[in-house]
Amino acid sequence: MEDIKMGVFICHCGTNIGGFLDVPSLVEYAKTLPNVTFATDNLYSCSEVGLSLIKEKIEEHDLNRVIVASCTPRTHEPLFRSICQEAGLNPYLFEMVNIRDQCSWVHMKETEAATEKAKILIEMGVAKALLLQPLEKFQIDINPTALIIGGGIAGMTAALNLANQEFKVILIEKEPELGGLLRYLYKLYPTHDDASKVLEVRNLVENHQKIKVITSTEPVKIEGFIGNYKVSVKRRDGIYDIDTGIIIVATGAQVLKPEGLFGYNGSTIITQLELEQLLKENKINVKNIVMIQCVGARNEERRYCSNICCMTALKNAMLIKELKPDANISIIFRDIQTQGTTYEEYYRKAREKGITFIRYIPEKVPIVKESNIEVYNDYLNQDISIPYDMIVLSTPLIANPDSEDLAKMLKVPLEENHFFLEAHVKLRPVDFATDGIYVCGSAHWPADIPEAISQAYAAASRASTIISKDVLEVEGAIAEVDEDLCVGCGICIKICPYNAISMDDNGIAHVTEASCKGCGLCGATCPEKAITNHHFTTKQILAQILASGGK
Amino acid sequence: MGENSNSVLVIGGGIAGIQASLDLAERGIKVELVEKKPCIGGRMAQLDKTFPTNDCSICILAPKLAECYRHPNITLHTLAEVKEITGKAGNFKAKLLQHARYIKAEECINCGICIEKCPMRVDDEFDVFLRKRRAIYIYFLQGVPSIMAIDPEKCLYLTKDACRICEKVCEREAIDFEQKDSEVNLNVKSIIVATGYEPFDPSPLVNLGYKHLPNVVTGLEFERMICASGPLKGHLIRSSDRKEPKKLAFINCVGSRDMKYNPYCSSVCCMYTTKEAMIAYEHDNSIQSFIFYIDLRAGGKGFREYIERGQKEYGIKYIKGKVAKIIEDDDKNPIIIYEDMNTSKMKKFPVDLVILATSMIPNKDTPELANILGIDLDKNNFFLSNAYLPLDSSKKGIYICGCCRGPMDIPNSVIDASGAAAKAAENAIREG
Amino acid sequence: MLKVDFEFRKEIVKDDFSLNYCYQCGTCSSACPVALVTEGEYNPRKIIEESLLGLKELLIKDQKPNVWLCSTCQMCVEECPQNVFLTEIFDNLKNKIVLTGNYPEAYNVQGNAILEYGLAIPLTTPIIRRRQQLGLPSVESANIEEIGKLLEATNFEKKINTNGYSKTEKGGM
Amino acid sequence: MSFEPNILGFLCNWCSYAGADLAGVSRVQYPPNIRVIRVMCSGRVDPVFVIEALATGLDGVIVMGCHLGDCHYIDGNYEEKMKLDLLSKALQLIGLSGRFRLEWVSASEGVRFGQVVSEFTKQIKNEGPSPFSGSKPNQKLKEDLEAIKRTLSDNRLRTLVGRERAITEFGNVYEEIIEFEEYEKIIDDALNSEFLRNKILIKLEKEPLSVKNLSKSLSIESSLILEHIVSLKARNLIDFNRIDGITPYYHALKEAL
Repeated sequence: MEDIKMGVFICHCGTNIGGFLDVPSLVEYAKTLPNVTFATDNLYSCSEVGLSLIKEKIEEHDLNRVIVASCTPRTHEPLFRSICQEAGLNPYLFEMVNIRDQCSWVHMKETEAATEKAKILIEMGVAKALLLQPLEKFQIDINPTALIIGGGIAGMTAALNLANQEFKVILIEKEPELGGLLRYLYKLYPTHDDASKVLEVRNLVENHQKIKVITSTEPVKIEGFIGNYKVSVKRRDGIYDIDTGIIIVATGAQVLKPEGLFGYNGSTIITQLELEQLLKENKINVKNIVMIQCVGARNEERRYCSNICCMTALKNAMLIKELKPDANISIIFRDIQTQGTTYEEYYRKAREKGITFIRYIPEKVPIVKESNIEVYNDYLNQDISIPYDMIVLSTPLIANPDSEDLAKMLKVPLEENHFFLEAHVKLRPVDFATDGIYVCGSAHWPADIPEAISQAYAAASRASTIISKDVLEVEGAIAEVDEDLCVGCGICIKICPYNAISMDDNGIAHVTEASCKGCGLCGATCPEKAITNHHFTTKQILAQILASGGK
Repeated sequence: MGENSNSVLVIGGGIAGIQASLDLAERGIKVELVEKKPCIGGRMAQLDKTFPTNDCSICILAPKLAECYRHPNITLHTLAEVKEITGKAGNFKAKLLQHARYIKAEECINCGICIEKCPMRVDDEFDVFLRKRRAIYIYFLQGVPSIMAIDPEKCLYLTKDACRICEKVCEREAIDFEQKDSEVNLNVKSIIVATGYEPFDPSPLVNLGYKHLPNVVTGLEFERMICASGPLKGHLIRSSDRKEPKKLAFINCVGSRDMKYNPYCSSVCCMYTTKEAMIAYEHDNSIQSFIFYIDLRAGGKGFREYIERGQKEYGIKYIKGKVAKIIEDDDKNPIIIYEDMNTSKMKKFPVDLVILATSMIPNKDTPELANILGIDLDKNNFFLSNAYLPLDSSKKGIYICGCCRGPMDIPNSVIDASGAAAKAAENAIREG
Repeated sequence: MLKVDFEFRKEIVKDDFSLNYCYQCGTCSSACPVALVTEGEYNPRKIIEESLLGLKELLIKDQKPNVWLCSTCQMCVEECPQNVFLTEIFDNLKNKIVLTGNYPEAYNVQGNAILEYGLAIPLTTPIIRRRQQLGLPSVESANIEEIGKLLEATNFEKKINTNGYSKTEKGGM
Repeated sequence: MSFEPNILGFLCNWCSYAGADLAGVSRVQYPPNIRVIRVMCSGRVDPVFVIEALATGLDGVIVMGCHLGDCHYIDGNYEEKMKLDLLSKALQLIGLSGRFRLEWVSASEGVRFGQVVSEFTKQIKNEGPSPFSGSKPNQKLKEDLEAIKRTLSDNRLRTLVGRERAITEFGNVYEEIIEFEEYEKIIDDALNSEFLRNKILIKLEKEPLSVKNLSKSLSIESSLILEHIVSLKARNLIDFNRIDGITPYYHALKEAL
């Protein structure tokens, strides 16, 4: 075993520690602890003077473990680690003891007891430091290529942005052409621009030097990790491999076909998407049109609100009004979803155009009769009857049926409605927990064009933070599997939140350094105790436990 | 500063500005992040929890603050304002007004001794005036940079040439009354605007009683009231008699969807009132909440399910109908007058506390900033964006994200911010 | 079952366009003092919803809720977030009702008073005495002739029931 | 002199440790009995750590993590909850569950951190000094604790609890989801039987004993003991030692501690 020489620096933090703890006695105590070759106090360890003292003493005493007892490691550990590194010491051989936030500040009236506690805290630090090991940060080479799965508006937008940032982009699309759902739309809300105008981005994508578009292609197998994914794709003529640094999932969603709902027949009772086609062909020649919202949504089977159908209905109603000002259009709805500035204004405009809005409640859904719809009007507490010539059903976007296969290939989760589940709903909305894979557009959740575009840019941004680097440096304090102890039960693989563990060909678990975040979950759970969580090893923690009892 | 070969100016240090900065910094682009307040964190730092996961807001925000502070590619300019922008995409020149902090940043260790001794008590803006702070203060406890600032408008020395107690007690000699406001000049390739929103003051809606009835508060006030690190230390009591309220009424759309105030929908209120009702219930299971709404807007991921959970597990009652009038009884209990649409009868409904879900409105200085940047505003005074290029402002090289372009929730602000970063990076590279 | 009548709605909208903007939030009923005292029997929101659906039978025939109960205090208009001019709409509905003759008797009394005195509430002896006691200035009577011309031009006399309202019986006290 | 307990706290870096820092910055005062070990995630805390801590004579152990749903590592604290719920049950078997607690404390709950620590300190003061501290540690209890430690170290229970969420939430390899209650019952049964086996094993490590001896010293029916003896023998952990008259004696195959 190496010869351990430990230096302990105890901070007064002005009077913040010194005013409440007996710092000199702490120094004397530290000197009695095993392998402590040097101990001193410091007025402010984090000041220039304090830091150079640490550096100087490391060199002078040839210290190979350093402990600073001061404030919280949450703010100051990076600083002290970098000073150790400057002095030529591996930064993981540093240990911090918090005697301010954990001691002097919270036991201000108990100098004696608090000083005793500080001694124990320092002793625990020393116990751990004795077992610290130098760790190296891993370096992973990054393939500066982006693979985008799905060539709808989201996929195309992300592709274009990344290509304009001069990254190499490969865009694969299941269908024979790019464009996704946008191809079937007539005009878009809230501007009533032709969908074809927005679809013009297709030309830019197809002609961009940095983008390779491969249509009629689907992934069949995905391996690798951040910076180094290998994706096998199936084309008509065989299977090909694509090497990429990151993957963006932009596979979109489908419109629910309301088979068996409200007398759907595809002619007089149709969906909004089918209505778009009639509008495109200017084939509306009826007077009384009734739209029903939340068809197949917000019910037992599909609890969610699909977010975009209210605006779609408003848009199509207004477009009909433009073509046929004397048409009577009614929208039977539950809650009108027009969040924000533009959409709420759009809703007011739809009312201005004379569109009739009738609210219904889920307990009493509208009943479609031969030439009229009967619905319980919640606002009047009465049944009313609305004549119709045509009914348009607003159905939700639903997850693509092949999402499940793709999710399995990517080893990323889906939520209960089978949309892709991001790493964190609030702060990582387009990331997956697995590094280097991103999601945007309706694959994530029903999104309209503006939302899909914002998300596509966001995913491109997140992706660019990786592929802009030649190498990625990852934390050294991660998990490692002892191959001799591992029995291949696979529990660690299931519980790892980051899919950082996989089974190798010999049935032994293997940690992908690039993906591990060092949470320690695997080590605490492994039935065979075959996993070492570096920097928080079982031995280190047991040593701390032992020291915490005091004498 | 001066030479910036490849940098982006980010205006606003809330969650959007922070996310945009972090993305760019990780992308290898230098960022100049400007924040008016003494600390970054923005509105999100004021929230107790976030929907639909009920994550503790500061818990998930704090690591981002620290990352922003430490990132070698990010330069933080707190207490700073953009005063002038010239040039064009690829070559903007920005002039910042750097307000004096009167603190030596590298010396202050946030020990708080100065705060204890400062004699000046000032309304605390961060805690929406529910408590007092001192003239020397840290903007909020978990604030970054975690150092003091002196409020020049309130400091006895700076206003009346007296006191200087903080200077005497500071062991680090971190107080520096010699600091002066200064000018910072930057060259940047692109600009991201992320200046956020402010809450609408509902006082003009006199019939709702805000500021007249003591037990009528706003949503943001409620967030601070119920937050564990807020002025009540998370112990929910009402101000009139310091009793624990048991019956809460939340009024949605206060100032929103209203042609007399803000014609738009503020996007988040249906969700955040649900969240606030849930948190209240978690604090005290005997609390019952009633949420008055026009349309329940819950289109986001898991939002509908969240509201269902509110009903089933937290006993929240949703009542269709907007409230026009609130009066009070002799014990200062607010009484809500509303129409029960199930019976079409009018009800007088006494509760213990009313929470008004006020609109999000553009920051007061948005028009001035629009002028400085030379970009357009929409009719509501948010920065104007284009439906199919939602992050582009009306001027090339300037991008807008988060609530400064319209009300949105945190995930959408984060999406916007990352997206704006992608646009800014694209611009910086193409114009570079 | 009540049938939605788009044509009747259009008639109401023609008189006042602001009807279209209503999104049934209930602010009007929450603000309405008459709704409060009648416990919702009078309900401005419901009248608007019925108008939006063109429910002629309820509005004109059954008069449920009774539009005549509106006190025209304008609180609803004041509070309406969508700037719907409720009282204007109600006035227009009242006009439509009057054409059917199915309106409250009190309006005949008032109408005849206007015909006779140019005032909806004639100056009775007690009113005059009370004004004197309070030191208020006397009220000048209206110019009956001019009012008469106006009423004639608007066909007022034909719209209300004048039978049984003899000029001599009621007035001149 | 009043009893001042030694308490150990495991705090996750992102929420509870931050909450403790906030308590510091806010000068929240609480008793100085707690010493803290910082881990990145509460999910790192192996139940065995808690047992080891109790075995060394610490009077109480508290684990604090992010509130459920707030975990910095997505769902580490859910996994931890499973493990520590099992630990609580195990400690209940030997009457030590009052010395252990799991709490969720967020980064904004500085005051609450202080309250939790104060309450827990009070709780441990009521519990009194650790049965394993001082000059005369309770040997019988120590054996029981050792049996608990082995139970939670052995792979059978670790495997079960490690799969708990996977199986109750996402389904097993046959994609059938077992109800949480049902699974809990499986775990309870496993806990009880493993605990007893380990107790037998520990006895047999010290000296060869008969079923009757074991039944008497463990106060457990001999038929149940026999069942476990058979299974321990099948697992090659014990063997025949000798036959005394008609009574077989057994001994452990591993060295006694």
